[in-house]
Amino acid sequence: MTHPALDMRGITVRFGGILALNEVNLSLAPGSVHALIGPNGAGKTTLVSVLSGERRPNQGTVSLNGRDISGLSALRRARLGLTRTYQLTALFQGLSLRENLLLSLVARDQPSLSALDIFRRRDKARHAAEVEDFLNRFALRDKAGEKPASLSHGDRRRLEIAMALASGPEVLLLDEPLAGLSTSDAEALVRTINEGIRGRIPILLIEHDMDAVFQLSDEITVMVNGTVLANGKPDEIRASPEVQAAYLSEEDDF
Amino acid sequence: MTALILEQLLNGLQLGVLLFLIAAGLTLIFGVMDFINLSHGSLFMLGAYFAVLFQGLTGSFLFAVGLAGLAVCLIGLLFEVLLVRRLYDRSHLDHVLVTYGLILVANESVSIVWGASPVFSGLPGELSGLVALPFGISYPLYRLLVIAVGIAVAALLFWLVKETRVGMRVRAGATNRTIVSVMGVNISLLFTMVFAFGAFLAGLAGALAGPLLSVQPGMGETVLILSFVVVVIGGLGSIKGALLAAVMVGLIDTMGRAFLRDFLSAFFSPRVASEAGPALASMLVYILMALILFFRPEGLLPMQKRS
Amino acid sequence: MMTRDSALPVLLILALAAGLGPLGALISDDPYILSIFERFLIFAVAASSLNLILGYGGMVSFGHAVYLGIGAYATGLLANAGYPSLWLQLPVVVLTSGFAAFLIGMIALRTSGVHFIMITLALAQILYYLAQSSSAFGGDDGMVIYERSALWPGYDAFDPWQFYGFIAVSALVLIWLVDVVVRSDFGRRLVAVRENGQRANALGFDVMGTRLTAFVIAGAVCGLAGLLLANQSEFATPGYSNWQRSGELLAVVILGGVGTRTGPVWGALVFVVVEHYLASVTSHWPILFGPLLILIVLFFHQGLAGLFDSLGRRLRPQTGGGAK
Amino acid sequence: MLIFDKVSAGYGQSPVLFGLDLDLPSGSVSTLLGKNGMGKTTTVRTIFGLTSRITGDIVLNGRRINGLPAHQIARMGVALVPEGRQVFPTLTVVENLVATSRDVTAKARAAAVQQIFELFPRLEERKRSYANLLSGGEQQMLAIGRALMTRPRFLILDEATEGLAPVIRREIWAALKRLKEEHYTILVIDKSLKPLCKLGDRHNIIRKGECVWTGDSEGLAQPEGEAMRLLGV
Amino acid sequence: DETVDVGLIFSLSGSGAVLGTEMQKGADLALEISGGKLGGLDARFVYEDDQRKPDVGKTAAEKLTRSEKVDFIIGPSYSNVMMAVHTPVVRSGTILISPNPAPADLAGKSCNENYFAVPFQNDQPSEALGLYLNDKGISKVFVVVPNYQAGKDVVDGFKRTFKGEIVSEIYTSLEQNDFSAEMTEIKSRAPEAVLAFMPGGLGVQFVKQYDQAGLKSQADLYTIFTVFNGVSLDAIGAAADGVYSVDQWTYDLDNAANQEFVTAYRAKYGTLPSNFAAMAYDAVRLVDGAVTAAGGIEDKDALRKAIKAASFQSVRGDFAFNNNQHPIHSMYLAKVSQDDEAGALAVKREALIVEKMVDSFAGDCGLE
Ligand SMILES: Nc1ncnc2c1ncn2[C@@H]1O[C@H](COP(=O)(O)OP(=O)(O)OP(=O)(O)O)[C@@H](O)[C@H]1O
Ligand SMILES: Nc1ncnc2c1ncn2[C@@H]1O[C@H](COP(=O)(O)OP(=O)(O)OP(=O)(O)O)[C@@H](O)[C@H]1O
Ligand SMILES: [Mg+2]
Ligand SMILES: [Mg+2]
Repeated sequence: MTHPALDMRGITVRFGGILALNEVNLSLAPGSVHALIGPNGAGKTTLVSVLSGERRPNQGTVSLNGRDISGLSALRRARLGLTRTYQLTALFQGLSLRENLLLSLVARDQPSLSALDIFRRRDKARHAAEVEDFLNRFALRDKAGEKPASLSHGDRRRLEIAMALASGPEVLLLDEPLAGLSTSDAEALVRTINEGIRGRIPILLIEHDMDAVFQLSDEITVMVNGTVLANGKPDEIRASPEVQAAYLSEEDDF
Repeated sequence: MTALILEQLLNGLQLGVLLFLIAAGLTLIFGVMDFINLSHGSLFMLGAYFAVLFQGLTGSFLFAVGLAGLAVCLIGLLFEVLLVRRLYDRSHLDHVLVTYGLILVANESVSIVWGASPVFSGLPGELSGLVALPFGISYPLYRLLVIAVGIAVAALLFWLVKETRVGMRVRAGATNRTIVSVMGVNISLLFTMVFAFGAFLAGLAGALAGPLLSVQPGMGETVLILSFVVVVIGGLGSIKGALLAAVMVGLIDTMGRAFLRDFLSAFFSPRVASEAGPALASMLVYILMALILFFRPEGLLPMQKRS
Repeated sequence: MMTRDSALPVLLILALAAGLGPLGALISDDPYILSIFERFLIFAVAASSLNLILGYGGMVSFGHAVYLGIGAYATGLLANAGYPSLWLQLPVVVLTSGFAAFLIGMIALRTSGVHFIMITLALAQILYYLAQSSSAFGGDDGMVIYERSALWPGYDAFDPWQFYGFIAVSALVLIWLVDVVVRSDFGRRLVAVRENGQRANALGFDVMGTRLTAFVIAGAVCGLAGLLLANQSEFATPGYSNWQRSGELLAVVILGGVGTRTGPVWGALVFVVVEHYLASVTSHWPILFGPLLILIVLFFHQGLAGLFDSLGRRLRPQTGGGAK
Repeated sequence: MLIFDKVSAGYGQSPVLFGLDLDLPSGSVSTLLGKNGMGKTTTVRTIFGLTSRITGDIVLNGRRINGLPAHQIARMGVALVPEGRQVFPTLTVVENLVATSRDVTAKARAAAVQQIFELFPRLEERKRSYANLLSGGEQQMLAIGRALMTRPRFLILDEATEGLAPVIRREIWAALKRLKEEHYTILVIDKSLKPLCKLGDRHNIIRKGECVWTGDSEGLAQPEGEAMRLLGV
Repeated sequence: DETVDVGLIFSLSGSGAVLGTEMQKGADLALEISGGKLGGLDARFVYEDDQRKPDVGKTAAEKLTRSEKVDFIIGPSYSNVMMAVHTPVVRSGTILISPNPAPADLAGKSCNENYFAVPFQNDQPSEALGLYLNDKGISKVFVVVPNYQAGKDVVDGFKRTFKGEIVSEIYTSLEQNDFSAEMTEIKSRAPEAVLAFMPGGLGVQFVKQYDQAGLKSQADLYTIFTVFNGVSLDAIGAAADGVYSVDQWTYDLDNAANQEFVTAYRAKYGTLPSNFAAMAYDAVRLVDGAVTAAGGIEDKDALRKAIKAASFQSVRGDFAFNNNQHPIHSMYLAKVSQDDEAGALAVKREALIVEKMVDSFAGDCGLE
């Protein structure tokens, strides 16, 4: 029997009086793209933080490929290949793009600190070609020597995703990866996911861009106010009147 | 015995409020505006010296205190316009080095003008008496006055920072100056004014503390560290926190000095107690800070995490 | 990655600076110049160790001088107890100051930003008061150290030239060591952690472990600076550990250029030499020194290292400038 | 309302805008389109004088505003919803709104805050919450509300719908439509072309710091048209 | 060559400058009075600032011995710097003369033929005070000192001689400037007398607050190194009136050398001289006398002998060196009161406590 890539049971998170997540169950099938949508403040990002281990839930368990990881720290989970992106980009501000990507590769190949690292300088050339490859794929080549602060918003968002991919994820948690990307760049990313990642790495995708969601996902979960409202195939979700009312809407219908 | 404890509690409170008064300007400049101003102590020192100077010139203590506050306010203004405003966008470390440089300048200037030794800073007769309080305590009138001023300043600041639009704008500007100015606020003027006001508070504190502390070059540095302690363990930018922290520090320090040795000698030999007691008493404030930051890394009543 | 890769610049500058002392001493026939340069070199070691955590690790320790004190007292106690051998003192100092750094780090690294500044200050002050009031170690009067470290038979620690050689070589080795760490894989992680702890953690870098390791290395190296200082001044005093001294170390690093590889050396050189010569001009020397610091911060973002870089670039005709 | 005449600007030494010409007529909705990194945000920053080496003329309501400090330009009725939200993290929702308000009396301010809450009920539920604890979309709502608090005549939205749920996005477009009907001048930067076509009067596409195409919604929407090609769709 | 080179290491900047500048005044005056010559030879003063930091003092000492190659070093101002400076200076063969600090160790087993202490041994004043209070029959004393080495020395000295009861001994922090808790404590213990050692700027505050707390009428305040003429008393003001101090010298001592000193000092600086200035003055006069007696500076042994013979007129009147090269002299009880002529408060001689007092460590010193 194959285990779900990620399985969460009864996740509950409270912020003071606010019940941000209420007994959420969700499971991510191996190799699938699973979209998580819902109104602002529904608890999507909070759920990602719970999965990545950055936030302890008040209740609930998480397992990765059948292994219970509820007790593991964010660090441990990251080393198991559970990789997330941030809705507000989190980059190494003082370092060049190239170095940002390089660090992701370092993290992939030698995540843990060894005593030798203190004196050793490993061959960077080994990673150089790969870095260039990522720079090209994400159209960041021209800016490779610059620091994130002097990038445009969209460029920064692309770097955010490139770094996540470069770190060799086993499971990807993408928090609004398309936000801020221009139409053509968004399309390019959708292509990258469809052609390069789908089927290999399971993805939990949070996104408000419905075109992309319906293009990409194998399954969709809709959350409202911290609870799961609906779960199903894209077509079922699109047809659900409840979801229509709570979340979906034709944007140019005003 | 109760009278003794009560009087020591009062001493602790008084020291705490004095500390708050000294730290008040710093809660604005450092806590709210996020500028590390090591020369806060120097402004404090200048306040004390100016008060001495003006008291000599005008003959009135209260008048001199006010004038000293204003004079330091002017210096703060100048200092903001010439130096500090270039540094808001720089790292904290740059603040540290520039204001460290200013400390050197301030201390030496003072010792060139007034000499290296303490100068006389006295109270007028009408403020120097003792007041009889319940439980047979008699307490210096002036110290009671300092408590009153400290509490008034705390209330004023709390209102200013927390309730007024100016306060909100300054807090906003501390994290994002550009956006505040894009929203139509003249943030550089606002910061200048707040800085000058912070300097005024430092000067006022110096003038008021003069008769209680020794007016001498370098007098700012010891209070500087304590002020930072107070601001940080109170929680950055929190006036309530700073007041609470100041009073805690004042009480701990005073009670430690007053009772720690006796307390220790109940458990240890007198030799050990008299060796360890005073050492522990000097450390108490720092132990308190380490403990508070260990268990509440953001301080007692933090405003909100930065960044 | 963060910096160019060879150790050459650091060593070159150091060799220059360390050579300047003897040269000056020879030319003016004045062995005292050696003393100033000894102080400079010791400061440079302490500042380099601080720069490791401050410049590369982003940890602003306001209590770094505490390791100077620990190193100096450990050395002094051993020497006065009849163990002057460097080969015994060295591991003891590394262990004690490293262990102290470990404990302080365990507590302080829970916090960040200004809270970190204050908690390192607090912990250092606690140790300072301990030393000040412990009459067993001479209290505030400090402790005279009657013997300098013994290296090998035939080495005369009280011969100015031999002693200077000891200090200079030790300083070179220690600064080089810090530089190796900075340029290592570990150094790269340290910078990553400084730049964004959240992201570093999400990538699987052990944030706490990395910081703590750097903190301990810096503490141990600074402890060794304390060993040198104890030898140089033949004295250990609580004053080595007070907050003013920690502040001075910070000032040296910032003055030189935070997170630059040569900064601490420049900073220490200027601090010690300028302080010394200004002080011989007027006893009010701080009034000249203060503005000097301010000007350097205002006009050179990267401290002295930045200043020399831009001078160098201007002097060097077009080659290498800009294009990588 | 606002005219860019051969405006060049950049960051530090590196130029980003190269002789940009723009005309944003009063009372209309204009858009600024282009791929990532083409200079849209830089244009907006240049309006407020937040870039360096600005040359050419920027004219607002007939007055040349080059060199004026940002707050004065804002006081001429320009409000910005900045890219990336940039709410004030250490202030609560209400404080974020009040801080930028230009109403003098507390009562007027409270009423204005209430209006914002009507537009975004979600914010009212979170009104005592510190802004950095809000969800991404909530922060975006706050950024829009904050700009409206300054009672602008000219509203600039730089990717203001990023991260908002479709229902909310629709609300925003509807609100902009109302503002347009009230003769506000509006400049929108956004990536969803459909609503922009419906709302916008005049579209400008910039590429590498130059305006390479200007036209109306019909021209923009043309399948296989020049505009679509420039946008890479 | 035939100039007398004297290096002077004082704390001239920072918090220690209170004492350092006083000493500088006294030393300058002494040189001026002898017309810029010492023992008839041209003299040169080289000042160094130790910032009250031991390692800085040590570097200064090295500069003076190695680079300036001075014949004598006078200084430093504080014990902690003395401990660091002592070894390198005496090792270099240069003669070190302390104008103020004289820690016990250096008077006892670590005494050295090249080291001379002019003013006293650190413990002496409090030892003398103990004797005095015994005589007066005072039996309950409250002791307040800062928690550092000199403070402990004072307490040790006091305990060595005082026979009554110490009702409480409080050690305050050196950085402390507000003594309200201590005042309350004193009040509650109701001692007959209080012994306070509050050097530098601390004394100003302590004495003022003692007065403010209304304690002056309850217990006599006996001080050591806490009040001194000029700046300190000016800063304290009327609160100092009636406070006692134990000193080996007061400005009103009746001897010719002292009168010459006080007159010259007042003429030059406009205030009465402090104890610190007087001792630095004495130190320079000591050098002057010794160079004369030794007939130059070439013969170090002769110089040391001449110094030990103390062939000069001390402002203290009676003065001689003990075997450990620390003074044998009288200790006085002094009291702060108005000096009509100067129109200022001054530390005035009140009573002679002991004559020809020797310190308690001379026995441990191996010197003859
Ligand atoms: N640290 C916190 N403290 C208090 N409340 C919080 C905190 N973090 C999030 N919240 C609240 O919890 C709710 C869920 O937030 P979350 O960020 O998970 O929403 P989201 O579904 O990602 O929304 P969006 O689509 O707008 O990004 C929000 O209402 C938010 O205000
Ligand atoms: N602070 C800065 N320093 C230096 N260069 C910058 C800075 N900000 C932006 N740039 C550069 O200016 C160019 C234009 O950036 P801008 O932010 O205006 O693009 P944009 O059109 O708004 O893109 P996006 O759609 O990604 O937001 C980009 O090439 C970017 O790298
Ligand atoms: Mg979210
Ligand atoms: Mg943009």
